[in-house]
Amino acid sequence: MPETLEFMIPAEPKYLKINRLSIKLLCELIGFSTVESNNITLAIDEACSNVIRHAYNGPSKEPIHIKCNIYGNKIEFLIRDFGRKANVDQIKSRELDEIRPGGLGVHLIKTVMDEVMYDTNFEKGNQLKLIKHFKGRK
Amino acid sequence: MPETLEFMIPAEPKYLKINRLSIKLLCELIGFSTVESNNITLAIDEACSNVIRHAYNGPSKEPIHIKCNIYGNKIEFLIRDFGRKANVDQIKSRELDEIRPGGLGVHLIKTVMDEVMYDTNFEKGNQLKLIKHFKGRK
Amino acid sequence: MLDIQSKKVDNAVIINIKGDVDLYSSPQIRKVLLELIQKESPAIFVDLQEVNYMDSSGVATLVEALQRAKKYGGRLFIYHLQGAVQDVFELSRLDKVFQIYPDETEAMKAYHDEN
Amino acid sequence: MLDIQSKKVDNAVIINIKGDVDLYSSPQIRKVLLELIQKESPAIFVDLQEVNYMDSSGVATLVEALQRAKKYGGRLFIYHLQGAVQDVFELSRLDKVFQIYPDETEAMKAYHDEN
Ligand SMILES: Nc1ncnc2c1ncn2[C@@H]1O[C@H](COP(=O)(O)OP(=O)(O)O)[C@@H](O)[C@H]1O
Ligand SMILES: Nc1ncnc2c1ncn2[C@@H]1O[C@H](COP(=O)(O)OP(=O)(O)O)[C@@H](O)[C@H]1O
Repeated sequence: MPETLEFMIPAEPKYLKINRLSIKLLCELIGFSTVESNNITLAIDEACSNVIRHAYNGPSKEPIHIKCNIYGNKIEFLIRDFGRKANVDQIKSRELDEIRPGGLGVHLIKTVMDEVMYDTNFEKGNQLKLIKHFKGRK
Repeated sequence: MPETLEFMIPAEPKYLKINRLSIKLLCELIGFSTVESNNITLAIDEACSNVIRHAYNGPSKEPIHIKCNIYGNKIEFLIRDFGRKANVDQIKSRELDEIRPGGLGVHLIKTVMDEVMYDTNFEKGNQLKLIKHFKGRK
Repeated sequence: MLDIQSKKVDNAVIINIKGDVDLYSSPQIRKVLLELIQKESPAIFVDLQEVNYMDSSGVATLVEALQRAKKYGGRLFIYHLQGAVQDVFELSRLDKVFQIYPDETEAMKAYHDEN
Repeated sequence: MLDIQSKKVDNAVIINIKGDVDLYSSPQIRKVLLELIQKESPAIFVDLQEVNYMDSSGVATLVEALQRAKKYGGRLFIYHLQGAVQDVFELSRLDKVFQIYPDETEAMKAYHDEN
């Protein structure tokens, strides 16, 4: 059984920082380095920003729910929204040599995290599963 | 309808700081002063410490659940545990002129918050309702 | 949300940003930068010393400013990147696209050497 | 969790604490203080400059140390309280029970004036 923490905010950009503070400290507490903790926090924040921008089409009173499951060798984040169903084929980063604003969030998430899975098989909304292994404990 | 945020941690002292960071930033974001935000954070932290020490009889994998409801004139915190039922008559601060270690948590909670209500009418566990009004907007 | 201060030094503008640059606050920086670009400001220096966090919307804002400034021959320098901010540029593979300097002195020197 | 440094200056001991003092970390300070009290250390100075948060378990630990030290005529001085920590002492109405000083110099001066 994992240890579980949960954070729920309305899908408003001003609340994103609350999640960042929680995720960063949690990662540090369970043994990730500062750099790893920063990067994981960035990935979760990008995922939440994408929920606001794409699933809810902008700021919304609907919730973003983050569940953190801590296992012996990894941490798993489940990021759940109740917005528009994502078209998983469309969720992709731009080509990085094509320099233009935007199109970086998905790239950052995929670069930082070890596993990235979109699950759209919910009656309402989507869930993104992100996993990061503890180094040397894969 | 209030805006709602929720935070859930296992009843382990090491996770208390995660809640403190969240509560403090939330209070500042919705317009409380630094001092008010610090004090509210202290009150919530004391309530969570009491859940660990008294409802769960020490650190536990069981959860502490905090629900924050933001209204136009106040913020309401619902702190829920699933531990031993509290005897509400026993939840009281010591006399403050009797200087001794301990017995300060309930005093701090009552001093800082405008309303403090223990609800033990749950099938399992307890809920503490804490309310703080925005100054001048009672 | 962000504290943004700007000052003119000769024909350059130095912008000091304080706070987290994220989906919430990056529109604020975008506004400041686009106003300068509107006026075809020849050199924009962005001091990131007090920025402890930047997400991809912050990076995107700087990319947009860089590209728009280039169109009229304007220059954009960024400096004093904290660890986490430096990392976002590297993860985005934009650390080579921008002119990133350790501090104001180095950024100014690079600008003056160009002219 | 907490970073606790201590050093001896003549017959006094100065303890520097860094971090949040809460239910998680206060047992760590209690251990350090009770060891000094065990040895009947005549003067204990607690520097709280780098403590940004203290809860009632931290305050209780200091009350316990104060009372135990008094029994053998020992002295406990606390100084450099940050705003939030000062507030906890005031809310607990313990700001008059403790000898609280703005900084180390003032605390040392008070101790030497006593002797
Ligand atoms: N949570 C999501 N729901 C639906 N579509 C998404 C989601 N996240 C990303 N996408 C899609 O993936 C694309 C790439 O996302 P991203 O890399 O974050 O860059 P940007 O959002 O700036 O385009 C988006 O344009 C969008 O079409
Ligand atoms: N969540 C709780 N559940 C059950 N009893 C509680 C709870 N919180 C406080 N109490 C009771 O109230 C008393 C006073 O609490 P407090 O002021 O925090 O001081 P302390 O816990 O140090 O005694 C406790 O000793 C305990 O008997």
